[in-house]
Amino acid sequence: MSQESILSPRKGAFGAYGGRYVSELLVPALNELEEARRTIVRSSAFKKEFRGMLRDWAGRPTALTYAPNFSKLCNLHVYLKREDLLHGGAHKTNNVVGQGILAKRMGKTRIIAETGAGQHGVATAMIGARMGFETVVYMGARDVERQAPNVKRMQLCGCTVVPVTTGSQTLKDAINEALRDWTANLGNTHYLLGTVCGPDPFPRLVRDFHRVIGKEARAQWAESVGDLPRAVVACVGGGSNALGIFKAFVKDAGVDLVGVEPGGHGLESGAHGATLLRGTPGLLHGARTSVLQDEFGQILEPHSVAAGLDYPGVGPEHAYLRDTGRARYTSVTDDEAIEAFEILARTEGIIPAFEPAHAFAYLMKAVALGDYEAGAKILVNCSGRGDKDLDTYRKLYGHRLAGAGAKMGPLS
Amino acid sequence: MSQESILSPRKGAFGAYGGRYVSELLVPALNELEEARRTIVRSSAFKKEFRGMLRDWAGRPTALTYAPNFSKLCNLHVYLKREDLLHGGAHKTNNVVGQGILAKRMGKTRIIAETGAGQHGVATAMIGARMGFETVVYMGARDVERQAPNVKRMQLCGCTVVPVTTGSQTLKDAINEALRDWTANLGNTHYLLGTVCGPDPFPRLVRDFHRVIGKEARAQWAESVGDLPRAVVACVGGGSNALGIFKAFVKDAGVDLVGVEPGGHGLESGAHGATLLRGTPGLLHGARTSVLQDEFGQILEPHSVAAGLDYPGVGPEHAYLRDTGRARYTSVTDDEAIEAFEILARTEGIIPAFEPAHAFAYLMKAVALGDYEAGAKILVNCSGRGDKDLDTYRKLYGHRLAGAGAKMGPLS
Amino acid sequence: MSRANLAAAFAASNQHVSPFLVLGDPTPEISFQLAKAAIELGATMLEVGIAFGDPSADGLAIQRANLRAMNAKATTPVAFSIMKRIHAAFPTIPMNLLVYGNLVHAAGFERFAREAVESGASSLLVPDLMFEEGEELRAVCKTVGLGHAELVGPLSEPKRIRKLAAAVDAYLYLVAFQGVTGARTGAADSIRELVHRTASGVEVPVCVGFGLSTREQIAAVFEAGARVAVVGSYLATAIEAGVNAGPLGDGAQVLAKFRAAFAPLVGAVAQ
Amino acid sequence: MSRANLAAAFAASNQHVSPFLVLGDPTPEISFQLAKAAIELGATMLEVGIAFGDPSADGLAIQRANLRAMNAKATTPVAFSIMKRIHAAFPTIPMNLLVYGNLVHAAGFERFAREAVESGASSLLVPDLMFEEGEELRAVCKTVGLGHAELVGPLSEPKRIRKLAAAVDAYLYLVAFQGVTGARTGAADSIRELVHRTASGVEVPVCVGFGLSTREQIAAVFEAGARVAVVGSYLATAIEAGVNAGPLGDGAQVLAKFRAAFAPLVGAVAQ
Ligand SMILES: Cc1ncc(COP(=O)(O)O)c(C=O)c1O
Ligand SMILES: Cc1ncc(COP(=O)(O)O)c(C=O)c1O
Repeated sequence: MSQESILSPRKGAFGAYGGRYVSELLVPALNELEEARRTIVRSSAFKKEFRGMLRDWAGRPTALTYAPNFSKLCNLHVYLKREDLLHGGAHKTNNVVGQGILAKRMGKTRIIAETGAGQHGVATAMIGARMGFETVVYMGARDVERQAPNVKRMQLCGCTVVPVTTGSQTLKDAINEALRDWTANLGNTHYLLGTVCGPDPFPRLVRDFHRVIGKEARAQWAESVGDLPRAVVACVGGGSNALGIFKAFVKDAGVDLVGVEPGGHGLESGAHGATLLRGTPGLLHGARTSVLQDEFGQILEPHSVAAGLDYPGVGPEHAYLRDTGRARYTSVTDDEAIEAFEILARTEGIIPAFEPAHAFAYLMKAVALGDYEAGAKILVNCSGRGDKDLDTYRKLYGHRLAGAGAKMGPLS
Repeated sequence: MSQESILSPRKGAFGAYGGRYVSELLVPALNELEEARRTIVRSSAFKKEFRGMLRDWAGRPTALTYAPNFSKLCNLHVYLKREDLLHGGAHKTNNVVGQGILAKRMGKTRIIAETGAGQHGVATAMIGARMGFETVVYMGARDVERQAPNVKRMQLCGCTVVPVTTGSQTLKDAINEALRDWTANLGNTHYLLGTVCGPDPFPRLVRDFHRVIGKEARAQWAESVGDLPRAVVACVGGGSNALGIFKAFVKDAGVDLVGVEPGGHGLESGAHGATLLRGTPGLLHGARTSVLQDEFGQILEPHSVAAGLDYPGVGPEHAYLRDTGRARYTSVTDDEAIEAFEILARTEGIIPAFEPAHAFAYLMKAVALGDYEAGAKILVNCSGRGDKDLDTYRKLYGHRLAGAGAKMGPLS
Repeated sequence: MSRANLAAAFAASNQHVSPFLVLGDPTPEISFQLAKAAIELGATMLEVGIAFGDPSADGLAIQRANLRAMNAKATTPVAFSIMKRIHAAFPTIPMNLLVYGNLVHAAGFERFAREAVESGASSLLVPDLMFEEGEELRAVCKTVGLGHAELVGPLSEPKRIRKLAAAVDAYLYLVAFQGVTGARTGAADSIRELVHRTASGVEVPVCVGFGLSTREQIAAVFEAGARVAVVGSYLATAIEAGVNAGPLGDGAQVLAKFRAAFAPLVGAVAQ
Repeated sequence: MSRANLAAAFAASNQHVSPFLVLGDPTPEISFQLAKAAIELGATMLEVGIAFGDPSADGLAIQRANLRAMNAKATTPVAFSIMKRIHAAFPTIPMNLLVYGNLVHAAGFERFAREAVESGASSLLVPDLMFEEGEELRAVCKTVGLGHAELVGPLSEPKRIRKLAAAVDAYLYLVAFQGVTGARTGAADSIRELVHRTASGVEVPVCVGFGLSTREQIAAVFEAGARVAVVGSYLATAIEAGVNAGPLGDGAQVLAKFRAAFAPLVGAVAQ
């Protein structure tokens, strides 16, 4: 088979991608949300509350940090947009603030969400606590294991974490469960989707709440660096942190937009999450997008050491940016990402999450690949901090902590 | 015995406290440091580098967050200075940036530090990585256990963590070890002390690097709240986060300055760290200050659920502020702090470290104690985030996570 | 063309109890036996599904049925071959095919629809292809002579129900509960209300499913004007009980549990 | 007054090997026996310390000695009582007391100094009370007739050494290595250099300690002009070996290890 149909979405399309491929039962909820997006989100009252809460609660603006030592290793000038400093520890907070305010203004009393790395779950739990929602987060049982600290953080915020034991027990299954919950409870419940995936209007809604990343970075760059960056680089799981920083530069033809996908054990191994590089068009979680699937359309189990990138789909707008050539996508392996994770910590005193470590790993080989002239100035989205990944790191790579705990006592 | 001598320090005195009670062998190092403080730290080049790095690497300014739900519970208006959003996760970073730049300019190639909660160790390891120092952190073996995530973070930054197995195996013993190391290696080594304790000039040096907290908060308060706060509240371990926020308000007579000490299992139990409330003047780690000691002058083992407050001494300037009446000190128990920790997370979506949870716990009873009129506006220093404490929380209080992991699945 | 079977069935009777079976659950062979058993017990219509790993419009009982079939390697071609076997054995029984969009999309709409027809399908319902995005598929169905069904739910507005009804040529599938599939007890009154409201406004036959598990519920939906009552999760649970009862063997246990569950429900049809 | 013992000792000989003993290590009784043994082996001076839990100017061997004494409940009063016993048994042997500042501070300077004198102390050295902060204590020592010593190190400048020397009336204690106490081997040459440089610039007797463990080192420091060689960590390690060798009993093992370690060192004194 595999001669997929030429299907082009009518609603919320990004070229041939996006749309609303959902059950009729969700249509009322999506219509309500789209209406809210057009009226509430565009209102100045909403914008004011959104901006205020991003500043006062979430801690925006986040810094733009030059990384002198890492730059030397890369033979580039690398500037980090520090979403790792955002409240909650990742860019995800931008989106939950936006959707939280929106849900409140829509009169919802309950929010639900899916989570992979747990970052979106933590962000949702936090906004749920702050805004007084009943909050339920669906999380693949395997992710519950490998992101234990985030589970505790969610629970502390009063959120119910539901381990999903079906399928591959990771993010895609958590989304399936969340969709089921939403279908059954759409009256009082808002589905606070965590990335630029899902049926229209989610990809646009989430993207727009993350635009602040790129907007800020662009202004900070102008102030402290000058001309435009040669490239803007971000890791791509669902694609929200990437779109959030890309959008401000889409119209600047001279600025490369580069998304780094999780190469897992290598693209040839099949154990990866490189949806844009190796996926084919398909319908997943309500959108037509690039999907990792077999010849019959069964969704494949992806693999990445970064739970937040371990997803067989991707935001439809990325598929569109890929096809039009405006953005370029590449991948690095688990091992490359972990090495970059270590190197950034050791050279800059910044411990990134495994997810953005993929972006850093790409930069370490970008000049050798001939992608940029030496000394080019690069903006990279450091989408989150690595605290959540320390347990996993210790389990999988702990032996690499040279001299760890080695007694280097005083003379005696 | 216990009729302690009336000793008044000559150098670096805060009234009858402070000074330099160290071995002659450390005198050259302290003189060198004091000289550097007077020349380097006061230079505009230093100030510029310090400000720049605080902004670009550490993420200043940190937000000022109004906590509407927690305020209601306290019958107050509570505003949080969000040092938990600072790079590294606590206010400690301000100090290591300052001392890191200073050490570099002094020509040192190696930095050493003590750590209790691990926050200062992490901050030191981070600045060590960023600035290319060889870095060694001494940490009580018991603290190595109870703050495991921070140990991993330090090691990832290339720092050698030395577990100290002598004495009570906590912070005071780590300081003893660090002093030994410094004595032996003062040529190339800077001792990056982590709080406003130790021999002169450390208490002033560290305090001045943390002044930015209060300065920022005061300006933010003026902008978004208006008049001055009724009180400024902070937890007190060594006392750096408290002094950092107090100093900007010391001259405002109408502003109460309140330090909250760790009451542990209760002041009467003896198992606490309430140095200012229950200590007597003594010489510890190079300063004359309020110390938990027995009648013979042996240092007592303190207790607090918050590793960062588990210290039998306190910055000498606090003893002075206490005696002069300009600041007031109070305490809350472990249990009260943990409850406040939970409540802040559940009501505001902010998980504080156990240390500032003490300040929040005090606010929960402050109106009932008659300390403030209902509705008073309070500024509190949220000195760090709680991620480092999640393991301890789960072990000691995990059963309190109501409904944690409870399956609340979809209908089926 | 098999599509004619559907028209003939509706002409022959106003009340059809239709089991929903995931093709290949728990094995292709037993799956065929289950269809056979259902028809022998009195089913005058079948709803069959092709296993999909991410059936987000279904509940957990059906999800597990999907998984059993996938574990038995019931790919799309295998599913079609089972359908062919059923069709060969019972050439007049309408088979209504329910498939998630991505399986149809991966095969290519036209190719999929042709194979469905060749396998004996009377109609096609894609639960995650809402009406607005279904134009291409509807056109293809028309071309190849496959009946086409749409889903409506308790929250669908009357205007929308009429619009969707006007577009179908097989039936309108009414989801009895706002929520995913899953057997429920009670609530016969509210179902009756809902079915009546929906069926009375449209010309096309209304099929009711999602959550039916008792004879009373089925009688109620017929009474309210539905022409097909689909029983899914309840039977999936019976099959599961059979699977869990011991070694699969020739499926005797599975068939026994299935028969015991299904037989009383067929009796709901007014004789 | 015991202070006179010190003057008499310096008048009697230019070379004194002095053990450093933490009072009460490993028990008050054995601690007394160790002092006795040292004197019987030829020690003409003793340096004694009161156990402190946070001896940050000492290395780990001495820290463990402090801990052993604390575990044996050797509080300040107990320490004084041990000194009294030694003084009663050896009334002419000078005892130089080394105490961390907080113990003196907690007792009150004057009271502490009087008790020290009453217990037979010849002099007092507080390692963590640097010169500039020591005025009160020096005054008290003068008042009660207790000798007073100061510490200098390898990095102390000549001017500062002269200043401190001018202030002491007991001796100047030179730390042989920049670092905390701890037995070291070798480096006799650099010690010789350092001692010579220090001793030649001052009038007061120079006592050298921190890290001496061999007869050669001791001979070298005498040769370079030191008048007292203090052996601390090396003996603490010997005591520890005795403690670890088996049940403490009457301390025979401890005394044996101590004697074996100390005897050869006393021989370093030119006869
Ligand atoms: C830190 C971090 N970065 C990136 C991602 C990937 O998501 P997205 O591609 O939507 O930014 C996640 C997801 O959890 C994350 O936690
Ligand atoms: C978050 C936090 N707050 C407070 C403290 C206590 O230190 P200080 O009293 O010097 O602010 C610590 C020490 O580790 C800490 O980590």
